Amino acid sequence: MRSFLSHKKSDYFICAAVMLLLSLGLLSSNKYTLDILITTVYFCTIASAWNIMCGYTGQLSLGHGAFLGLAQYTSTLLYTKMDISPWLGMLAGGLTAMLLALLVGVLALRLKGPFFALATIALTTILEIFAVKFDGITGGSVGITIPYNPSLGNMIFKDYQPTYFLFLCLLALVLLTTIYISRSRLGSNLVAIRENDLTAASLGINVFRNQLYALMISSFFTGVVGTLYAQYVLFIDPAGSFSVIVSEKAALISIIGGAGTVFGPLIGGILLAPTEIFLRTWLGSTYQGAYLIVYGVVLIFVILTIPNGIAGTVSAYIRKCNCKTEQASGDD
Amino acid sequence: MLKVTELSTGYGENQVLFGVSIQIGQGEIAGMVGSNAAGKTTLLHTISGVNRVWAGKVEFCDENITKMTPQCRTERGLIQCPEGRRLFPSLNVLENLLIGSYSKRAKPKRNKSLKHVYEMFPILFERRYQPAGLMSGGEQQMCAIGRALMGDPALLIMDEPSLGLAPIIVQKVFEIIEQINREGVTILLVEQNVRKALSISAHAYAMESGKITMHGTGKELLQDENLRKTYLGI
Amino acid sequence: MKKLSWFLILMLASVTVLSGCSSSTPANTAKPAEVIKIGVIQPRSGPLAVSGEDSYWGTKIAIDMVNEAGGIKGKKIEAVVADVPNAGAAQNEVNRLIQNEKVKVITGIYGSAMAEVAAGICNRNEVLYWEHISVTDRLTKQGYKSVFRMHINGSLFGEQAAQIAESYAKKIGLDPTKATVAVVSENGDFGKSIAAGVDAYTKKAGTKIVLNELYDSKTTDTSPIVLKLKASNADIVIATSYINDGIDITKKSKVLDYSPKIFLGIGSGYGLAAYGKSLEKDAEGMIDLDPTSTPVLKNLDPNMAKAVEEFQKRFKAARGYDSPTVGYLAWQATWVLLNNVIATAGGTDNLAAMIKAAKELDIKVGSLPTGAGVKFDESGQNTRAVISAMQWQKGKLVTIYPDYLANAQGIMIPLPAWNKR
Amino acid sequence: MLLQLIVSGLLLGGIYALLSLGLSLIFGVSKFTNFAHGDFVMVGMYMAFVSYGMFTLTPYFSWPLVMLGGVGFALLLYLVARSTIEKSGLNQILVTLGLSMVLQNTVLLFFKSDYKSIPATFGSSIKLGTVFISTEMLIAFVIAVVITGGFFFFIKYTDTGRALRAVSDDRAASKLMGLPVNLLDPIAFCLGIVLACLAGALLMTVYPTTPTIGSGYNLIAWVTVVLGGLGYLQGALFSALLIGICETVSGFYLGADLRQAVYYVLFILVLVFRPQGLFAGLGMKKVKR
Repeated sequence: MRSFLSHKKSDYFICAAVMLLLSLGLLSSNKYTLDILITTVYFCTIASAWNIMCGYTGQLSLGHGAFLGLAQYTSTLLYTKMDISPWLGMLAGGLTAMLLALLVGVLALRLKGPFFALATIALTTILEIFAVKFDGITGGSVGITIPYNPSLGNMIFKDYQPTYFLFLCLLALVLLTTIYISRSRLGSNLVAIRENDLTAASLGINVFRNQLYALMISSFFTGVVGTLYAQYVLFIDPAGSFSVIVSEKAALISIIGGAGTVFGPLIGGILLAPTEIFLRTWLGSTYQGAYLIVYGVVLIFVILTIPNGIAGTVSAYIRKCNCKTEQASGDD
Repeated sequence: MLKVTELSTGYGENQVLFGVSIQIGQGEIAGMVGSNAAGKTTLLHTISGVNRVWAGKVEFCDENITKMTPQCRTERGLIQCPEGRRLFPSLNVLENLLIGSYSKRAKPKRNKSLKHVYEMFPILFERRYQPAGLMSGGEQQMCAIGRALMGDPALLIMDEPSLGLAPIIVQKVFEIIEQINREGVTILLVEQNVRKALSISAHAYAMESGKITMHGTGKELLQDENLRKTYLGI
Repeated sequence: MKKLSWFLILMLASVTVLSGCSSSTPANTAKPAEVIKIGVIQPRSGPLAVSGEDSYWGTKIAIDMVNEAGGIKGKKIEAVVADVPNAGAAQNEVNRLIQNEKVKVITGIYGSAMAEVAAGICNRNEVLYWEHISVTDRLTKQGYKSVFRMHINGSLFGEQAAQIAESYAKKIGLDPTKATVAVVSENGDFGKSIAAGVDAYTKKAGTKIVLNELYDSKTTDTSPIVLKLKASNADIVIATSYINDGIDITKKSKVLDYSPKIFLGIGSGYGLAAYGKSLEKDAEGMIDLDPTSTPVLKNLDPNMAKAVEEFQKRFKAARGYDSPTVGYLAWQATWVLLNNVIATAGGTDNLAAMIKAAKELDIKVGSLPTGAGVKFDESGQNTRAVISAMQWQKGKLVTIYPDYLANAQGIMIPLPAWNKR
Repeated sequence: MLLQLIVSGLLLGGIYALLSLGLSLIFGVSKFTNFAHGDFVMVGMYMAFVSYGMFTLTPYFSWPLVMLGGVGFALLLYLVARSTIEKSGLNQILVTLGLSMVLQNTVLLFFKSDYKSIPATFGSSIKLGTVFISTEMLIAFVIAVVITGGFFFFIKYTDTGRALRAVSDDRAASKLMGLPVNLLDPIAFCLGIVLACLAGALLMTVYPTTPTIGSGYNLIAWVTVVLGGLGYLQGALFSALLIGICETVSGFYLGADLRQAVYYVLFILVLVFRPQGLFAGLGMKKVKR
């Protein structure tokens, strides 16, 4: 546990390699391929943002949909009603998400395990109900269609490459932040809290404040990526924005990839997001729901057999190999 | 009756016991002393089967029980009265006692055992419908001992029975332990109250850092210079 | 560690190859010259799958029938089917159909969120989007050039519903300006847009709305809604519901002994087979406003009548029950799309020709099984879509309004008390 | 009107009690976080539907079949989840989320997505003063009360019931006392899931069902269990009735589209400010941990 959190240079190398590979997608002009890549990077980013809070503190949030939705509504309303550029709206959305995170944190962070998860689910559902109810502001359940006016200022583009590029930049930013945090005092505090919050507290770490910081940073990026996605799909509605399913996916991707590692959510996203799309395309139109059965079975299998996620398991395996070779050389 | 040979165990990657061997004869009181975190409770939990054995052997009545579940061990009369009493707070006193006689071994004798326990601790009869969590420490200890007795023990393991009790009650607890022993139950007693424990023990062990450092009769240990210095402050 | 990075790179490469495969194989095997490809998208998993599936079968049967009759100008229609349970999936699948399958026409979709996303992408990529069910007004108010909706929109739906209510009120001797109306609607886009339409019309007509209540269609117990209706004591109730809540509202009305003079249900909530099946004799006399699902074949053009009969037979064989309204809407929309738009334009290659063909359509009211005609306005909204009043009589739905679609007389108007039914 | 609302709410709450008792039991005994509980209610509804379809048994008579099926599904859950018991709660949540996905979509594959319902046996109501009581709901309520009574009798007076409560109180001590914990886990799972399935069968007499209906019941079950105090069975019973009443009353006075928001807000407030549950300390003992 302790050791797989230590960040070696090779971890950064892996991140850089994956990012480089992903950016090869910029050469494509096929919108379907780009859409798959954008969806993949979108989920990688959400999962990485989720990971900053939940992977490092062990608190399971199933309410990142609330941050995502709030930010999407903030930026979209600013754009459609007051004509404020989504570039600013993106920041505003991130900040509102952060404010919500502050509120959630102050109220709910002392809850543990399933109760934090349940509270965050309830919060998401409440926001969805309000978004439907106060239709004067939000447009109600019909949602909001963002008018298609391609320009850099509007963050709407004719082709998908610029959008994809923005997504990649954001993912890189989130990864860099994760790396920065994991090397900082905050990161080591968070890991200490996850391992044992009582011990951490006795070492003088302010458990609550550290978790709150992590939650706020995490929600900020969730909000920003939400805005980006809204400007890509050009449509938001309460059911899609304040969705528990998005939060569940972020958690699953992160945990299957390896929560608490820098590149775990990246691996999880790259594996799961396209898999889901392909399964839906292949099975979805012939057997209703069959792709979700496959998806569910795979998830159960992965969680039961490799609880540390792919990244955790793979690096544990490699460490074992390294140890052996070191021992062998030591014997000489 | 109980024979533990070269026992090693621990939690996760941390080894706690390093080759512990003890032996308890039929019908005696065996004492075990040692400072905090010496590994006493770990040893008892391993004997009861809650902890997995890494290496070594546990034999009970000439039967190898090293790999048995805790449940099988209670069926053979190996009963533990755990540290901190560990009563079930939302169950009432009677229910707590009945839990003690869940095993096939004890169930047929349930009514007899219950009568016996009530005779030994009249207070439990008075409070039989009271939630166990709402009683005083001494009463809770009585209840815990009663619950253990309900299991028809052949060997009763007692982990710190006097911990946190008022001196008068401590005295009473030790009287009870001797009484139980007189009725034919072998007892393994782990205590921090070293003087009292050693004075009633036929056989005693001292444990430090997961190893047995000393053993002999209770009197021998009580007179040992080192031990007196460490535990009795003399 | 190096091994790990190789592993990752391999993994990524395989994903890339996979996506490459899936995007290239179908394109290679298809022979674009001999078939006309049409994208068919519906939500077939997830919460909207019920009607999404019915809508899919309506479309599929229409395509099969056209193919069996020789296709269009000798070319067979190939349906490229996709499941779009949510807006994100719509984005992805529509892009796949356009980019990789090279379809030039997409039809669907039933769900409004997906419809909005799909319509936007189709318009940007110069692909014809042919919506057959979603009612959200906004779909055709975005200035899209290549987006058409065969079905009625929400506000017109509400308006026509209110008109029907008015005419029934007159029939039982209520003065429209003195009658009171209660509107309860599920709070999704369907209920809300209809409620708005009812509201607008009744304001014009001077009828008083005494209760305008929204509720969540996922609600498990509707007794508070029925009690509110009871407390409002309105003469006419217009209720927009999905099936779950529609059944429950009727059950709770009986349990709480509530019967207004006129109860008009709207949407699938009161018209699906499940409604009749689960309420049995309690469904008797309940009215559902929707395009009719019991067309009078003899009123139709003989060719159309024969086609509709064939459709009814096939739908029943495929799904095990008579087609609900959604099935007819999907079927007739696809039928018109294939026979009147694509056939006229000579294929799907020329978008301008298809748009022109669509705009020039002039099919008079009553020509299609649901009683609709086709005449698109500038925005692409069909102005000749109509709704009718259907009523449960002896366990079957019959059409009682308007007269040119009716195949039975309305009964139990005004509604008698429950113990007298 | 208020009286009518309270009566309707109580009847609804009676059925909610079954599902929350089951959840509370599993959480108490095995410390297992089941996020698929609502899906077992859905499964119960479908079993009742199938029994009606195949043997024309109404849920009042098909309960033995539903119970049998419930045991099967409980063992399935136990099989899948066994290795996560006593381990990280995170994995329990994720495994059950995955299981929920599998259950919903398997049902979808076999039964399609349309609403399934069975015709009402009575469909009438009884009038008491100004209050109307649905015959169906009343019977369901009475059955729920009988089952709940039986459940509490079992839990209170049998050896196994006592053992279950003991494990729920202190799992480690129960092991030390030689209670067969690895046998009691599946028993708790079976009881809990069977209760959920029975709740589903009873709900089937009044509501139609669809594969996705379970997630709503899952949240209701958790809200009830948290309001009642964790692992505290009587609390779950009272709060189920409370939630039932809360639903109908807030639905009437606040608007039917806000009713869920009301108990979710209540839920968060209780979690944050009264994590021991609403009823702890009101003359009822709370399990110490």
